[in-house]
Amino acid sequence: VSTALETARHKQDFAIQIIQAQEEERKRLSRDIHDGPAQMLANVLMRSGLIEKTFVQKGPDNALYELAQLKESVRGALSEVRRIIYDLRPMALDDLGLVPTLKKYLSTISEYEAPLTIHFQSSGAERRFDSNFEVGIFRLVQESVNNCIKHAKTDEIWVKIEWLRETVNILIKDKGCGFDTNEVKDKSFGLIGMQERVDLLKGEMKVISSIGEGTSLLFRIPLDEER
Amino acid sequence: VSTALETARHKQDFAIQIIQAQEEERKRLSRDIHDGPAQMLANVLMRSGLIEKTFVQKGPDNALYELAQLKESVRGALSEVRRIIYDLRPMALDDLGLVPTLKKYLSTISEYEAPLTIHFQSSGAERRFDSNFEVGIFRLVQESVNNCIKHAKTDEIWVKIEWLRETVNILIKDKGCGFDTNEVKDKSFGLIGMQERVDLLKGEMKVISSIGEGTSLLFRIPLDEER
Amino acid sequence: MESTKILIVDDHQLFREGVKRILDFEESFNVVAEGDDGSEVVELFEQFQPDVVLMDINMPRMNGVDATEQLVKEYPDAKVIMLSIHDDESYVTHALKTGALGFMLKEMDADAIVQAIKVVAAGGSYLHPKVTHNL
Ligand SMILES: Nc1ncnc2c1ncn2[C@@H]1O[C@H](COP(=O)(O)OP(=O)(O)OP(=O)(O)O)[C@@H](O)[C@H]1O
Ligand SMILES: Nc1ncnc2c1ncn2[C@@H]1O[C@H](COP(=O)(O)OP(=O)(O)OP(=O)(O)O)[C@@H](O)[C@H]1O
Ligand SMILES: [K+]
Ligand SMILES: [Mg+2]
Ligand SMILES: [Mg+2]
Ligand SMILES: [Mg+2]
Repeated sequence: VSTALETARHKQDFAIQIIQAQEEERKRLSRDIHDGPAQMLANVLMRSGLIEKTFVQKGPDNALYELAQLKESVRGALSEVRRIIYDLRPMALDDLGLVPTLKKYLSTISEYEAPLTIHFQSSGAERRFDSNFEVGIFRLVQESVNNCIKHAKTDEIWVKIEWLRETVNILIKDKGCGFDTNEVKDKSFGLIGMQERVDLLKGEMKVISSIGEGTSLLFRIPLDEER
Repeated sequence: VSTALETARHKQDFAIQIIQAQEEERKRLSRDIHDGPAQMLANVLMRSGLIEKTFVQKGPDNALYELAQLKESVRGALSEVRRIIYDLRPMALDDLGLVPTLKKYLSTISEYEAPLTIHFQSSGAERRFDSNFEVGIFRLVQESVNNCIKHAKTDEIWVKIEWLRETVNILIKDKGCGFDTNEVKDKSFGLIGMQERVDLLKGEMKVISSIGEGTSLLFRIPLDEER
Repeated sequence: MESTKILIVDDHQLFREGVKRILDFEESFNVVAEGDDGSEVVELFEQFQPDVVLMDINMPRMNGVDATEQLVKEYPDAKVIMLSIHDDESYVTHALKTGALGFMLKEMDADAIVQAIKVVAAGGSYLHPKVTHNL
């Protein structure tokens, strides 16, 4: 019972951590939107007032030029907004499904984190599952890949998904610096959060790592019919 | 130990619930931003295109009219963006503090939910506290008021905050339909979430309600000096 | 000159209105009907027999990808141009796989949408310049 209670305490801490993380996320997001798109729009609003003036005082050519400039900044605001939407939760996840979304996500990351290469492979018949399931898997891969990028000191990552009839197996592997899995860090809730998500999906998670030998994360998640 | 374990199990479920709630929120938000600001921005671009075409084919007067329309749509986009920022987390919370933010928040809500009236009163010397504390209190009031609106079937709510030297007392009260506090609902994590936040703030929470008698929520939160 | 009949399906009324205003400038274009969800498209197509369908992707009940799939199954000659906020190429490939002939970002220039409709009505295909770059 004592260990059960201990685990439970740990989970309680975890609940508190998520609440705080959620508030942090909201704060960051509202700042992001405030400093990005909102500022840009305020600026566009001001400039659209100027176009009228320009038209009257400097003629149509100047006004049309101003208008073209204005369009550019609205395009900028739109791509900011798109990025914010994407970071929150790629809509493609719901519209197109897990595999196309992951493919795009990983290729964007490897471009962004050049010279990083991510080898992505999905085998077996992909199907659509319920939205909680798909987002759960997406977050597992996302967090694992983030860990490789943040900690592994390497520029090659392998992501493999194997769709079987009753389970899906997922491997995220790097040949980087590795770490001592016995050493539990108090403030890092990434691995704990993954375990929590895996429990939620009634699956299993294995972390294989040792110093100098790289890291592999293995997930084995059952595919229920109800999904 | 058995009750401790039970509570702990409850909290474990709670962690899973928050993860799901967080994903729900992200999904809702990304859809909101997509359907609101992103569409409005696309619309602004289209309006700019329309100005150019109108100018070329129908002359300056028509173009100036279109320009006015453009400004309207920029204004629309901006207020959409502001609404999303505000819902995420009133920035005034960090900039101005809890009391002015709550005041504004409650008056906006009562306008929005007319004929609802919310009587807000804060007494004692208000001070500034750390951001986790302020946002915690804000969410407690927000969730309590939401519950009154959603469930109490009444259009009057009282919110009272009393700042003492070592504690702050908060009361949210309605004279609506009330509910049976012994009847625990499985899927409603509002009250449980509030309890969690209150624990986080090391305070106490009391729910007083009975059918036909209205509902009062009382919070008593210690004010540490470190805050 | 024969007129080109156009059907616009998008859940945002402002967007439909804006597109219509732009298409109004083309004498040969005729917007024959509007819908606000993918689930209506087969019925509207049946009734109005448009030459080109402008189809939004994200709509509340049935999204544009599924709606196009359904439409093309029943009317293999239907000419669909998808419209979206998303510039992610997985949407583009997906749209083309379902049988759409065009893909336009909603941030398009007024002339680009006119051009796209002309090309697609004539049996060609048209992708927004920004997404061909991504492919
Ligand atoms: N792929 C990896 N390569 C090397 N070390 C790793 C790898 N993944 C995890 N680790 C080690 O395990 C620790 C715990 O990881 P975890 O994801 O829980 O926390 P974090 O990444 O440090 O913080 P957070 O995820 O909360 O931002 C890391 O700090 C790191 O030392
Ligand atoms: N002010 C109130 N007046 C009447 N009934 C209330 C009030 N507050 C709460 N309740 C009752 O208590 C239940 C639990 O509230 P709780 O906030 O936990 O869940 P919820 O509001 O139903 O859902 P959620 O908060 O998760 O959206 C409600 O469903 C409602 O029946
Ligand atoms: K769209
Ligand atoms: Mg991590
Ligand atoms: Mg509630
Ligand atoms: Mg739409």
